[in-house]
Amino acid sequence: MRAQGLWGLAWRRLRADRVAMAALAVVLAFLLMVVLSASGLIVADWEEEVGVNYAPPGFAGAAAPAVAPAAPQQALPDNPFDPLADDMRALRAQLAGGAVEMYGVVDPLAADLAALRAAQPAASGGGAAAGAARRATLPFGGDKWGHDIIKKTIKGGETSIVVGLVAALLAVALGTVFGALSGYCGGVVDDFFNWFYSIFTAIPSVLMILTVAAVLQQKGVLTIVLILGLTGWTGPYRLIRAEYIKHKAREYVMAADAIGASHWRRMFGHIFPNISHVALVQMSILVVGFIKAEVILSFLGFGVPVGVVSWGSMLNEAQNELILGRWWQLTAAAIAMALLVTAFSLFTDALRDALDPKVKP
Amino acid sequence: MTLLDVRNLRVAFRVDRTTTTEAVKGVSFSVPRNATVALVGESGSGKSVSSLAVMGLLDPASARIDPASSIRFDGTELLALDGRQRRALCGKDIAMIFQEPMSSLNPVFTVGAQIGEVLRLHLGMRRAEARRRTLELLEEVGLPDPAVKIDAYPSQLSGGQQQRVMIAMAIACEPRLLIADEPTTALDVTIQKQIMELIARLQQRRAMSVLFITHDLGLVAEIADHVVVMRHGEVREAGPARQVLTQPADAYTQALLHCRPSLDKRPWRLPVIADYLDGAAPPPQPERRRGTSPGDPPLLEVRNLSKHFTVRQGWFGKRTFHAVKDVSFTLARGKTLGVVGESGSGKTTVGLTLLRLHQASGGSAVFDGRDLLRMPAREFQAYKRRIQIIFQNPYASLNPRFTVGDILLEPMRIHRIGANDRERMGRVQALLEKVGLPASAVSRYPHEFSGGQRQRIAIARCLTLQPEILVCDESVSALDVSVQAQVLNLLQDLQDELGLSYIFISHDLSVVKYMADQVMVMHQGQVVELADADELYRNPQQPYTRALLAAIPRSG
Amino acid sequence: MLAYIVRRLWQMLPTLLGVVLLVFVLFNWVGGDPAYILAGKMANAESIANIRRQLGVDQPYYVQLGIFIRQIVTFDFGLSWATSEPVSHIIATRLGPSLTVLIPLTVLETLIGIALALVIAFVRGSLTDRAVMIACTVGMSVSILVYIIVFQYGLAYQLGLFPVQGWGERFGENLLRYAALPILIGLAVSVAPTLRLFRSFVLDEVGQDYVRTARAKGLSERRVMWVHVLRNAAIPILTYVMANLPALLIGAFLLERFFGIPGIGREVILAVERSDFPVIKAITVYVAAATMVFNLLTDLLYQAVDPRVKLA
Amino acid sequence: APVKTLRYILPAAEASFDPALGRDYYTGHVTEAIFETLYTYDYLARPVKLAPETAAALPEVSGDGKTYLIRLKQGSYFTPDPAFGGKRRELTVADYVYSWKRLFDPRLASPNAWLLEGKVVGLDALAAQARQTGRFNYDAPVAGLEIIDPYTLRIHLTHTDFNLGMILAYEPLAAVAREVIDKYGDARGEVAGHPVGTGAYKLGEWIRGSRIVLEENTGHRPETWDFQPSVDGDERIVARMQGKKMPQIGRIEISVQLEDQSRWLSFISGGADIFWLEGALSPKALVDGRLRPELAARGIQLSRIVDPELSYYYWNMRDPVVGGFSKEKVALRRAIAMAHDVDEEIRLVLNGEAQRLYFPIPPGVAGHDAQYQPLLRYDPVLANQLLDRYGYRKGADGWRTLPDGKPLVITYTSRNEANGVLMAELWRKTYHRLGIRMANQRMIFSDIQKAETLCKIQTRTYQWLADYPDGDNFMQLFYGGNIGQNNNGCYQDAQFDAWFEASHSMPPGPQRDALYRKMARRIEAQAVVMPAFSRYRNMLAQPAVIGYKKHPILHQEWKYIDIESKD
Ligand code: HEM
Ligand SMILES: Nc1ncnc2c1ncn2[C@@H]1O[C@H](COP(=O)(O)OP(=O)(O)OP(=O)(O)O)[C@@H](O)[C@H]1O
Ligand SMILES: Nc1ncnc2c1ncn2[C@@H]1O[C@H](COP(=O)(O)OP(=O)(O)OP(=O)(O)O)[C@@H](O)[C@H]1O
Ligand SMILES: [Mg+2]
Ligand SMILES: [Mg+2]
Repeated sequence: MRAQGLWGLAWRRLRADRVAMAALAVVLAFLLMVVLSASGLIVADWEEEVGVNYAPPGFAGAAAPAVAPAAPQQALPDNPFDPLADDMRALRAQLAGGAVEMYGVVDPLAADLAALRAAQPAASGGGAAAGAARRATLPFGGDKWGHDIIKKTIKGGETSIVVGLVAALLAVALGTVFGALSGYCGGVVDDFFNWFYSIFTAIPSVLMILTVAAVLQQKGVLTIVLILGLTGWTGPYRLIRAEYIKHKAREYVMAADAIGASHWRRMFGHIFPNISHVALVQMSILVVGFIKAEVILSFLGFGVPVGVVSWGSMLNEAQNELILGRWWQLTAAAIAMALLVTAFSLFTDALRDALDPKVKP
Repeated sequence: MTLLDVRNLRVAFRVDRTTTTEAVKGVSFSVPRNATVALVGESGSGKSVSSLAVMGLLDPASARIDPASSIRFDGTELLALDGRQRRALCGKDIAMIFQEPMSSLNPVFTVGAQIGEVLRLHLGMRRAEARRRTLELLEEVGLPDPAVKIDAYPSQLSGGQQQRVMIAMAIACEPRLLIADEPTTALDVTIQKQIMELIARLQQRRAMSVLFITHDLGLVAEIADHVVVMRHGEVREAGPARQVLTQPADAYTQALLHCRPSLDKRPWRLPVIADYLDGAAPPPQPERRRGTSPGDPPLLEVRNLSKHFTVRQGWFGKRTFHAVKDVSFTLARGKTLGVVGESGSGKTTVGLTLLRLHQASGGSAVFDGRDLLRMPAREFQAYKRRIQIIFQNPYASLNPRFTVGDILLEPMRIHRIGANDRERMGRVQALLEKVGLPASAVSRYPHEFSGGQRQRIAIARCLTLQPEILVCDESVSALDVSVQAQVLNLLQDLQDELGLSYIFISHDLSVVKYMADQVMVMHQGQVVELADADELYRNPQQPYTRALLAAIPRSG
Repeated sequence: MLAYIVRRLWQMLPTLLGVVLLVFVLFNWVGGDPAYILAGKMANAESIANIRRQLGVDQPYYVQLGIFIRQIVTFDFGLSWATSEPVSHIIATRLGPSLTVLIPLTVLETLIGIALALVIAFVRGSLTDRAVMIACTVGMSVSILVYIIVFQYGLAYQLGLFPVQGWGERFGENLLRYAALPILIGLAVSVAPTLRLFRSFVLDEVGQDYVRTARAKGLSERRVMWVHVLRNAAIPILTYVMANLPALLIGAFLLERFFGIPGIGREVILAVERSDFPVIKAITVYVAAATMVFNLLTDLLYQAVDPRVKLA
Repeated sequence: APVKTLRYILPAAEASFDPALGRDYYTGHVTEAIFETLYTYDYLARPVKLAPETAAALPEVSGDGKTYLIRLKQGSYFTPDPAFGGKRRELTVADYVYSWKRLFDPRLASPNAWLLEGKVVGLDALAAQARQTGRFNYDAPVAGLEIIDPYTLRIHLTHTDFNLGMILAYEPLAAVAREVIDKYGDARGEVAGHPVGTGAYKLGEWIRGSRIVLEENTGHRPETWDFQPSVDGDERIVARMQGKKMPQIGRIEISVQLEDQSRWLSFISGGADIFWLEGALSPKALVDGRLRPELAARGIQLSRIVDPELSYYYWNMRDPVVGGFSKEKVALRRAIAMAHDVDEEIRLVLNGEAQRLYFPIPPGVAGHDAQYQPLLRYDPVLANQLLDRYGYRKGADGWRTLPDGKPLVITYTSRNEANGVLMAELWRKTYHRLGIRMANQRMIFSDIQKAETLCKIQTRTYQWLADYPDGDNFMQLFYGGNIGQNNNGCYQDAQFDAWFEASHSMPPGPQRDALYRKMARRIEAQAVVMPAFSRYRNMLAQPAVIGYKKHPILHQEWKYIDIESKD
């Protein structure tokens, strides 16, 4: 007969909880998506501009003009209000004419360009590179550039989930270790961490973000993770510290001392399982909070670098689109986020219950 | 005229989604009006669970009462009542004293507030009135200095004091049925006597019925009108007290009565149930000799040990309370020092201070030539294997998120006893068997056990280390005589085999008499008498000791 | 106790000093050079040097630090670099609107969180529990940005239930008319995380034996929960609530921006954007002081609610 | 009659109400209403035309463009203030002289000193002395600012300048009263929050950062609406406004609203009377530059102009990768310019709300050439070939390297806000079209300014809004002498600088225009910058607003318009 640990038991109980398992399945599906998209197996081509700008979703059945915007010069219709409309027309006529008046200025590259132009097949002058025809509608619509929203959402999930999970892990880990040390040891250690905590919470987060961003120099997903992780530990810290203060006076901790358990063991072997629910709930709140904080970071311009997409940056883009009635990007990102966050939260709640031996399945 | 009638009560606990285990298997008994019924039986036999079922306090999520069961109180079917109706009864008409007072009190309210709450709720008293009545109650249960203790928090009271608070709370409304689940385990005999008298008075005044759960057969003989004997979730025998105690019909009851330690005899090993259940009475045992001689090698020399607590008064005031004053004694290798004394006299504090779980205020404790109280913490770490304590409140000392297996394995892991977990597990299994717990216990959590079972888990945890000195703080108080005998035998065997020394704190003077070579009597933080056991029992010097010995209940 | 408080107050000095140093270093390192903004779009080296001289940022660091410390001691942070408005005036006038939104928000959030946590902890595992938790989780999974945009459009503009934005001069008007929708939005995002945390705290307590005792006394479930359980769960709840209080002083800039609330949240962002160091300094120091005071208060409260806690 | 009230929205918080410190466009709305300059612009004339404000007439300029004679109208008063003993006080030319000197006060550190720097005889010497001592001696006379009598001023310039009139119409040169400045603190004191001017409005109730109320200055010198129509549609305005007293609107309520959505909902629900429809919102109200029919049906009015603004891309000429005049560097920049689809930028980033611009001087500004033909057109194929030809070879990974084989990465800098991200995304597409790697550096505004001033930014999109509607205000962006000021590309070319200096001695006209064309062609051939577009400005007004027409230079037109009182 093997003593079954807390975690083993928790797992057995989780398996019996249908909601938890469904939630877990959703979370795993998202994680799988992250792995697949990170390894380039899916949606590697999300950046292709497959649809027209703001292609409406196919199911909405909007009959957008099927033509791709042709050479831009022609695409822009004459603006009847334009005070310079006549000038513009004249200008275009001249353009078609060919040679340009140089006003006596020498073009250093004139010869090269002439040679290149001469070598060019006649057709490829002007606009060129129209690319493949773009679709008028996309299954879930397109964004400003005509990217497929589904692919973009999946790709964005990769960033957001990694940011949320890793940053929350970092924040909770820091918060737990600091809180444990602070609450358990008390005295000078507590003073020190409180000092640290006060300083950290006092500095406006924007300044903090600037700092972290400046210290790390390069901007990227890692920076966001660090920004959130390094600024997010304070919440878990206070809570965990309080729990440790409460528990260290309990008799079972005294008993552990009596059998010779080291401080470390008492802190993490004995007390931690009893307060793990706090860390767990914090973890789930922070994951959610961070996925959302990334929205705010994007709003403030500290978001993901250009060429990377995240739910945060999508929501942020969608902010302005929504007033213009282009709801699909916002909806896609919000639904994906809500789905993951809900599943994740339900799962951690169930895990919390499963970890409590007093609760029967 | 029955007040409470329990018929065919079956309670099952869920193990997981599909399996359940039955803890109470069709128990029937009744409590007449104005009578005391004693519920005795083996530890873990379902006594507490049955009484919780009466109170309606089993957690519906984990415990299931069979629908065919019936519990009638004064003609009303309790199991059919809804929450509100039941609450109207609870606390007022039916009250219960819980087995483990220490975790049953709300840690963040003063005891006064907790008792006053019942008075105000059920008797509609005003705040001031309730406080006055609370003071009276505390006085009645013999709490020293009630005017101060009324504003104390549970954690500032000794085990016995907490138990008396529990009692005061239960009798506050003078219920018609009082369920007392081992109400005196943590009380010394003098106080116990006082409490029993108090209950008797109430019984007379209010025609109260009492369902008294206990292991103390001597006590049963003194107070009970009827006795119900339980084992393994079933009633083995029931009947008038005199009849059951003198002419037991059931083999188990007979065995139980035989296992009682007596003040007069000190057999080499205590008899256990198994000895009797086989039918044949065990062979007579040689007498064991106890006592110390000046030549015994001293293992621990305690000199002038003191401990005082600073207690908060209001927001800014504080007061120093001397819990232990100048306690000195010597413990020899392979010997047992019994510590007896009034509840709150500082026994537990001495134990905790020796282990440095409380910081001593003064004195020394020389162990192996080194002063335990003053050595650096790092050095003391090594001594933790050699000196151990079994806490008075076993439940609180068990980590609620550790399985019993983890609890027992951990000390061995810490001190690297045994080559690997498999080997350690072997030892765990062996120990569990010796303390009378099933092997399946390893994967269960502390809250799934009965009070006595938890106590045995705590004992087993200390024994994994085989310390040289073991402080046992009321360690067998929650055990029925048979299991108690089994555990005492185990301790004795270890002492015989390995020469362990015990500091044995108990209020059960017969047990102390059996176990101790030397007895130390404490009163208000001080040692009032310290002598060889036989000497002390034969010829007590101090009036306090004499009073103590006189209060021991004697059956038949 | 008094000694403890004195000791804690005394300990605030090094903390404050740490904050001062950190802010100072941070600002000088990454805070941007205000001179380049103040110099306008035709800045030349000379005018930039002049501005730096006027702002005093050309002084040696120890002199600037000394000035900073003198400012703290005298509670006078001078004028904003960007707008020449006295910093004390900025803080005094912007704090009110922020608090008008945030205090009711925090109070409601805490009360709702506690009440719901107690209720659903009581019916743990039931359908109600699940339903409330799922509803909360879904609610909380939506970003505040989305709430703002949708609620402002739907509730304020389409249905006209609230003003689209704005701020008045009378407190009552602000609270009941202009702050209502921001508070509602704040609740939509904050109740769920609070509730989940509180539920966890409460669940931790309902399994304890003293709850059984309370029930045995015949107390109503409500009393068991609101008095016995709540008092025990109070430590973490207090911690959570108190730890969030200093944040009130920094405001909620998204709400302030969208609803035209002249609060301090916008001011902070603006100050960082404009490298307005006097404002940053002042706010940081105030928030640091508030954080420390709230921490001390929290620890004192611990002691008030839980006798086992010993403050040394 | 009840006071007529106009509700207006500012999209950013106001800053200092001291005109000398004015540096942002939004605060300018308010200072322009409270303080007065000598000159202003005619409300209706297009292209814009200078008009006297407190001056009696346009300045009399000497033939060499070095002496300006200015006469003041009589009867302009500063609003009553404790600084004048609670009474009003008449405006004289000495107030202007004081206000202009103030720009050079080192303690004030005004960002607007450049407007007069190096221009007025004797003023720079006094400024230099002030820099030495740290105190500006306001009492010392300046030879170039000759006060003939309280209503007459003669200005002597150090060199020819035909643009001074426009500069004098610029907000920072408005008159403030010395008593007020002296009373409300030192140079950087609370005077910024205590504006006392001679304008048509004075500051009323004020909640900083949220709400500014302006009330009519009843002591303002009487003015009558009298403007001539200049384009179609003006007749209606003239018909409704001609002969009315100015201002008609007695109270302006300005609310600060930072978010697009809030502003739009405010306006459309009737919470504002005039509203600036910025690019992001324009599709909400406009289709193809025209008001949506449903809005038009509600009577909402649109006034649409091209801002006198130049958006352009620059490359840092001192940068080792993109800068320099060697052929391969020019080729690199030209290739990039040819690969950038400005039309796409206008369509996507600006929602179509901009006009493509090839010439570095925007329409509506003296010197603009609408006929100018660009040398560089969008042609990514050619751009790639050009790079191939100059040795920027594509490696196996598809990315180009420098001719010497070193990796080629170009850093595009933008502000850390939504638009900065969008532009970076667009430029990333451009560079990828060429097989060039692009990094995006996002910084806060002050950091960008600093880096720019120090010539440390590789490439960026920059916007310049006219201070005064003259080509000179734009051409100076590329003048070598302005490196470290606002020649952000740090372009220094002897030929260009010589032309620029020569242009100063020419009054606006065909001769100067010809020179501007050469200058434009030169920077284009060298691919130093690439002019991109000028944005449209769309102003929406509620039906009740009468006579509204957006002016390209004035911040607001409150005193020229009327509103039907609602009751
Ligand atoms: C450090 C850990 C952080 C956590 C746990 C966290 C969590 C949250 C949560 C739960 C919200 C609720 C609103 C929502 O649905 O988005 C929120 C809002 C917000 N967060 Fe964070 N966030 C964190 C960091 C940051 C940082 C670094 C910033 C940077 C400025 C930030 C700025 C904001 C803002 C501006 C709001 C909206 C407040 C309002 O206007 O009501 N947060 N955050
Ligand atoms: N932490 C504490 N703070 C204040 N007083 C305490 C504390 N612990 C114990 N005391 C007091 O010290 C005295 C001795 O307590 P102790 O627990 O040692 O008694 P005990 O002899 O073990 O009694 P019992 O037999 O009832 O367990 C009691 O009066 C108790 O109120
Ligand atoms: N929550 C629970 N889950 C599972 N089993 C339980 C639970 N509570 C009690 N039991 C089991 O029910 C049985 C009866 O327990 P109970 O507490 O009634 O014993 P008891 O007769 O009071 O013993 P003791 O004298 O030791 O207190 C024990 O075997 C115990 O292991
Ligand atoms: Mg029991
Ligand atoms: Mg004790």
